[in-house]
Amino acid sequence: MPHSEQKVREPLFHIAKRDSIVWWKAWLIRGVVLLAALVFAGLVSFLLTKENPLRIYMTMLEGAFGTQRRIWGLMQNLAMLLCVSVAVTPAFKMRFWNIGAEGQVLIGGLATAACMILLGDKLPNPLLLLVMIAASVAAGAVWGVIPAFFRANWQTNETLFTLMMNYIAIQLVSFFTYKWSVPKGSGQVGVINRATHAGWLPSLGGHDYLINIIIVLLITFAMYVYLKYSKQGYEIAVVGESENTARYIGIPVKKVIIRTMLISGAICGISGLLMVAGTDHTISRDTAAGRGFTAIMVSWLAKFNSFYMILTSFLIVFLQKGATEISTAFSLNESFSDIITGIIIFFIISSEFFIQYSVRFRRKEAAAS
Amino acid sequence: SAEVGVNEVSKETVKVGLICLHDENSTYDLNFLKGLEEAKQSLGLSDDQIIIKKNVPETNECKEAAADLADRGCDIIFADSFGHEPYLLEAAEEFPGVQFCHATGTMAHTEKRGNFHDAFASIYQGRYLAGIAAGMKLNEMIDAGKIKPEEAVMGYVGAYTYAEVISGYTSFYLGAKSVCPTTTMQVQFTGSWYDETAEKEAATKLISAGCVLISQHADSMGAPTACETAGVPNISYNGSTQDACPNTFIVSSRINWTPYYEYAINALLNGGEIGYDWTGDLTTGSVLLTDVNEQAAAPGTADAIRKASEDLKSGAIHVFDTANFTVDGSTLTTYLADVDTDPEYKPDTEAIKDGYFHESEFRSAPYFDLRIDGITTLNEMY
Amino acid sequence: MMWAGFLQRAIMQGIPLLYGSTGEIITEKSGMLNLGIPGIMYVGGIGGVIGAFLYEQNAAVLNPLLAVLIPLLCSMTGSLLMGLIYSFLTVTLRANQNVTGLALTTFGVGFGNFFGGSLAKLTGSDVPSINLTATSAFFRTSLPFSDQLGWFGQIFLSHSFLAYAAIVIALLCSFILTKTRVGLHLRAVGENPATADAAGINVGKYKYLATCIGSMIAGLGGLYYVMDYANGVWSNDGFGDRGWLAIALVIFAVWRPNFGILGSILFGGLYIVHNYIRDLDVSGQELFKMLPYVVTILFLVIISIRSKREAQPPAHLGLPYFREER
Amino acid sequence: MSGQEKNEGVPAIRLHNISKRFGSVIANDSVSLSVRHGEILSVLGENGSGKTTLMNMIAGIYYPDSGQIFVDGKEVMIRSPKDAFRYQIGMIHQHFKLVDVFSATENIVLGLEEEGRYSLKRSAKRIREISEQYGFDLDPDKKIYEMSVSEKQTVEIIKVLYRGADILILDEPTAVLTPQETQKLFAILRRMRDDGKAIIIITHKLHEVLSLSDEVAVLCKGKYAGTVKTAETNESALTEMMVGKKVTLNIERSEPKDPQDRLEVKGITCRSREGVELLRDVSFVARSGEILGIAGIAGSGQRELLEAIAGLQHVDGEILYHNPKTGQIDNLCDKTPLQIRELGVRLSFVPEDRLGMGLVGNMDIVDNIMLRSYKKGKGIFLERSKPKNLAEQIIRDLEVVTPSASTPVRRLSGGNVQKVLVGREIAASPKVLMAAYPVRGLDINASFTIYRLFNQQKENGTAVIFVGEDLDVLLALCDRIMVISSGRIAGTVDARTATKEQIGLLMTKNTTDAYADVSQKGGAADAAQ
Ligand SMILES: Nc1ncnc2c1ncn2[C@@H]1O[C@H](COP(=O)(O)OP(=O)(O)OP(=O)(O)O)[C@@H](O)[C@H]1O
Ligand SMILES: Nc1ncnc2c1ncn2[C@@H]1O[C@H](COP(=O)(O)OP(=O)(O)OP(=O)(O)O)[C@@H](O)[C@H]1O
Ligand SMILES: [Mg+2]
Ligand SMILES: [Mg+2]
Repeated sequence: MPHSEQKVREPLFHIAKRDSIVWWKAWLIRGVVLLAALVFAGLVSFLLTKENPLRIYMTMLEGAFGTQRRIWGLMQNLAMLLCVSVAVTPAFKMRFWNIGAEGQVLIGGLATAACMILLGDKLPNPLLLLVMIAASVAAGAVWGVIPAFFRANWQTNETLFTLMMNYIAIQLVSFFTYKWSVPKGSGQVGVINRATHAGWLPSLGGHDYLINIIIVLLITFAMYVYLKYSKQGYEIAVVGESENTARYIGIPVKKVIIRTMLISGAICGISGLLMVAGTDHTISRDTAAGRGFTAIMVSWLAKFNSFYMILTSFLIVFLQKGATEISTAFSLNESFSDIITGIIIFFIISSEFFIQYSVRFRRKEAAAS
Repeated sequence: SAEVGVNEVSKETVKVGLICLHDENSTYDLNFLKGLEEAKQSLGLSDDQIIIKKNVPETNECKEAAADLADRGCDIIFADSFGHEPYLLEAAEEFPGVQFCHATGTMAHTEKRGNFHDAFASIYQGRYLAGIAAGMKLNEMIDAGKIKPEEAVMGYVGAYTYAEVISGYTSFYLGAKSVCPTTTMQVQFTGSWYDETAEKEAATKLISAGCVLISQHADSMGAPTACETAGVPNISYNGSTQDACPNTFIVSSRINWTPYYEYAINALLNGGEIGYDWTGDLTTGSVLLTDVNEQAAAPGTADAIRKASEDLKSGAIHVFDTANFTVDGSTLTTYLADVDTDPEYKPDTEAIKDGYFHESEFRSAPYFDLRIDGITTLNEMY
Repeated sequence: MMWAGFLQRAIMQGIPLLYGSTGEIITEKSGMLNLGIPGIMYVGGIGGVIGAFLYEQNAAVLNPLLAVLIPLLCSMTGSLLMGLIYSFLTVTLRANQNVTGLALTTFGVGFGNFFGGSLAKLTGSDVPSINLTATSAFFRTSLPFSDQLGWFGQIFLSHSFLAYAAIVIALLCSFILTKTRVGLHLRAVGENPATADAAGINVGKYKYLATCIGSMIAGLGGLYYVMDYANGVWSNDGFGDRGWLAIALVIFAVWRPNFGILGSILFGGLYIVHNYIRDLDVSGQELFKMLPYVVTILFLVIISIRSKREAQPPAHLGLPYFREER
Repeated sequence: MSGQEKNEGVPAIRLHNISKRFGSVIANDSVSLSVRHGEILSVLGENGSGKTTLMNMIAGIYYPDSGQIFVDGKEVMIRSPKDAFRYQIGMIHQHFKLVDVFSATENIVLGLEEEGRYSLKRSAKRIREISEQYGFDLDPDKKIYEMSVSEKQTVEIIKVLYRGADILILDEPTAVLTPQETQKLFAILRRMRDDGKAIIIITHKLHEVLSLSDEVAVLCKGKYAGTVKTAETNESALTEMMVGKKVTLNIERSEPKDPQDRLEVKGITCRSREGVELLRDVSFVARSGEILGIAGIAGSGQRELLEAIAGLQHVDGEILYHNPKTGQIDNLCDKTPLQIRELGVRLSFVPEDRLGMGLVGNMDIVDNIMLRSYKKGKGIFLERSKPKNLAEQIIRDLEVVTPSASTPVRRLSGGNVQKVLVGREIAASPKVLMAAYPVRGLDINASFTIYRLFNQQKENGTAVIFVGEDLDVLLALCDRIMVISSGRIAGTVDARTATKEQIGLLMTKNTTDAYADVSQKGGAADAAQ
């Protein structure tokens, strides 16, 4: 064959989709990537702090597990993040990109706080608790249903709608924290019903957070079953995959969208309840603490599987707790933890690529001519 | 309210904890961090005797942080934010053997818990002195014919509408008025201790509404930089902003927390009691003014401040002298202030005696919340 | 002249939003929903700060050209790197765009605050901020006569070159999108990448370029904020939530950078209007701060109900593309 | 390359031992074939035999795992469509590759890097010239979403011509065209061949293969089965090559047994959102034990009609279902699919759009089978064992080619996808079975499987409504044929006596005024999906 003046080279590598991969290989890949992430994050930490990376990781472990109290604290934080993550999951499964969990949680918390403040001395405690639950569920649900309603009827882009709803919730909470502030004008609500504990979730067996943790575990389990084994869960999957097919088969699409966001929002509302009545006993615009956004990553990283979410939210909470400890121990700027969290998430996100695709490198020069 | 195990702590073993709302990037918290660093050096403590938790929000996290510090063996724990108080109280209940010292709070003198203490400084004195610098600047402008006497309007950017801020801007105004009698003031609240945009926009708006000098009680650089842009003199807070605002910065007041750290830690080490409520002032060195920026200030400002400062210390003058202000046109002879915190804000203590309002005497945190004549608040309706 | 002052402030508030939204529009036109914009704008800001800081520290006398160029280049490099991270993850590794964007925002805001805090520590100043007043002065040079022409000068001439650049860039982007071959290809990639691919357009390249250029434009918003709006004073978290507002503005501008110009002024105005309302108490102020978001939602609802094709998001927005997927 | 001298002996394109796998599926296994300038090559093969994959590798969409491609005798490396354009290869894909919100011109110049300033006006002018030269009728400024299917295809063809492609590949271009449109297309293709272009066309319609091409290459289960000269072959020989065994290709039609009125449509009218009439006063009866064919130009209202019956379209009028069990008559008009099912109406529907409507591409076969029946059973939980058995039964009975029952349907080839869909719809033992273009894109073997299934249903007493495009098939399979034109019934004929010409005449009966309008709106609805 004559030499062509400009020989076209075969590309260096070529990407192809994998058929499927055995589960242990997938986890092996994830493990390796996570390890790489830790090494890389350690390297970055070293460059920025000149501390021994191993010491940094030891400090993180210490910060997360050092004492029984810290373990409880970790579990509490994990439970809260998990709760929000589970809450956003049915919507995601339906391909409804609800990034408004932050607002739904806040508004649930606001409703809870409102009950505690306004009814704290008017209702007996059990009744008050019931009213609080109803109010937080309703508030979260309403916040979820509004964008769902428009999406169901007019295909209004829900990503942007729910994002905006967050800020509306934040400003509403701000508004009410001024109205209720103690002392007046301070913009802070302070501890609600500090003397009477009216509306506080009870502590079980002397552990303040146990009840939160139990409730969240129940919700997680229920969500797993709901999505995997219930008819409604199946409907959610069908609507998520193809609204046309759903309509064709007789699934009331609008109803499913609205119902699912109602559930999603309601659980977010419950998260708000747990944060306000079970943990903080106050409300502020920071009550949700960014969990609404973090939960999206948690849920997605877990591939919308509620049980995997325990793992992924653990990872995130561990990173946050650990990084806080680093900044205390090495007197570092706290934002450092965001950098590390970001880096590790980047790595984990990319691990999915290696699970779903295989990269083939250029074959040896074929025995062409 | 168990007894404190005072005897076990010694200078070598004492452990000090500090809980900060933010970190060194907030002026407010930086003040506490710097104060503790100085106290550490003056007391001769080592680094590992101090544990600092930063970015602790005013939620249950605060109690967790306090408990974690106690777990780690802290004997005395400071917290720097008003909203930390209820959570710190809970921690005090759980750890009777640990001393909890809370800055800016109001509950210690009514809770009367042996290991829970409040502290504040009479920063209103500092603001009064800064106000004198402002008044002199106004006089300079009037004399130079830049403004008419009745145009000596000052603007003030306040964070919140409660006593700490009201006390602060009123004393600032009174300081200015003591040298420039025609001055008036407009106050715009932002609703946040730290919101650069809100503070900047508030200051800019005040300037465009005719204010010729600006001061602020909020923590960001929003107001000072707005002044620098517009070329309007600024009285700052928390520290010198001369670097960023060389042409407009005049002077700044701030609280120095070192004396309180020293007082409380020494009391613990020497087996003494820590008072429920401690108020620092000019004499304890808790209220400071930065150097005057001669480039922007009126001539003689530093001297005038020094003189007034001596008078305040000696009691020759009082900031809230009822002779110097009126409320709704009349001079006050009596005022019941809300000193003991209660949900209804019931006034409970007569604050006017001997012809002046006794600020920060019945408790450390300010309780002067009178709206005096000459000051207009723009975004608060009564 | 209160209203002239208000308008001038509205424009100043609007410029960072305009940069952010122009950058995001370019990005979204290629089908990439980059929710990392808020983080990128932080990095753009801190990049400029780092550049200016190093230059101010090391130069005896500031050369006006360098004092502007160095921060500008550093800012653009920073946001370019952020754009590269995002496009590498989403285009090359086909990661979910929403998740990547959110993580990028976490990372970027953390990065900005971390370096902001560290530099502030280095300066050892009384208040924790980095003062680049000298550099800022070069950035803020406004047009001649702006202070002699009354309200006209105040509203239209009192701005700095970065403000006018924002408008020029927005107009240029509009032109490119609608009137050039590159724009046609870019829009095709966002509407239907498989089609674009089959037509011989390098989809990956366009996505990379759009994301990276978009990021650099958005990053300039951060730079404008520190150097112009904040007088060269970096304070942590000072930029606030403007990044999200910029994303909202994209919708409001129905994916047209030239509409974004007026939209940004409107949003800028809504952002600060509560200051200018008489007798508003502090809590009412909080309700007013909702306005930009409420307006965006209303607008979103209106365009979706009218369902005009030209006002819809790019059809393939937020979806991954893999040629061999079917 | 037009300036370059063409070497007569050297094929325009030659594939040598091309292989391509997708995961565990071997789509192409050492395929070699070639086509010369001035020649039309048909590529024939069963569904899933790898035709599209092979062509996609020439067009740069896929990249081969191994093998070589030669253009004009030189080995080339086609890594992307761009490379393909460089070698003047143009492909018209099975699924149109057009940007909906762009105009025809914008779509046509997309990806081109022409000399000089970017000017849509100038390009539109050239498009008009090309249209004139080949006899197309196209408004360059029209948006794709406003176009009918054939208009879209015209855009695709002009796109290739505009680029001056020398080698043209068409993947099932006639699947969505009317016979008239097909004839027009073929005329154009012949003209292009005479211009010296090399053309490869994929089609499942053997008569088209025979009438158009010079040579036929056959793929069988991913392997190359050989090339024959068209002049030297016939339908049954080709089928045998393709399937690998002898198959009988005639449809047995039985007499309807005891036909009873099952579905009675009375005067239904349907309007689009813009208010255009898509169906006007349509009335007919479908009887049990009978296949009612519906013929008509694509977009004449067939889809709306079936969807109205299935409860997916709002219409005015009456749709009466005669329930054989209860003897009751229910009006289905404006009921949702769910309400229809709750009335006890056993209605099955094979929609035109398989993966977009009938099935969920990302779900596996079992979950897709479950779509019809997931509501069955008490309680809130799903019952998965029955659908699983059913899925396995369908795979077995209909010879669905799939790795397993848990393979996502999206991975199956078009024919196999259709088998899953039809299998599911029939498994519901319907009283009324409606099917829109059920064999579109299916190979001949699979098509006959489907016909046989419909005949079985008919014999079981089901009322079958069959919307088809191939008049020969309609005439052979149906009992009666109703012709729809511009949303109106143009007439109903007895399939045993009617002729193609008769039906063809009816099909264009009302087109003078309303046709353009209807097809346009139908196109718009398509695009909106
Ligand atoms: N993405 C994919 N993953 C796995 N297998 C695939 C994929 N796409 C196609 N196949 C398999 O390749 C074979 C051919 O599929 P393809 O759709 O190309 O066939 P086709 O000849 O175009 O058939 P049809 O005429 O039905 O469209 C099928 O068996 C199908 O299952
Ligand atoms: N993108 C893809 N990913 C995975 N598998 C694929 C892909 N494309 C095709 N296949 C598989 O490759 C095989 C060949 O598919 P191809 O589409 O080439 O068939 P075909 O001959 O065109 O069929 P049809 O007549 O149905 O169009 C099928 O098994 C198909 O499922
Ligand atoms: Mg095919
Ligand atoms: Mg096919």
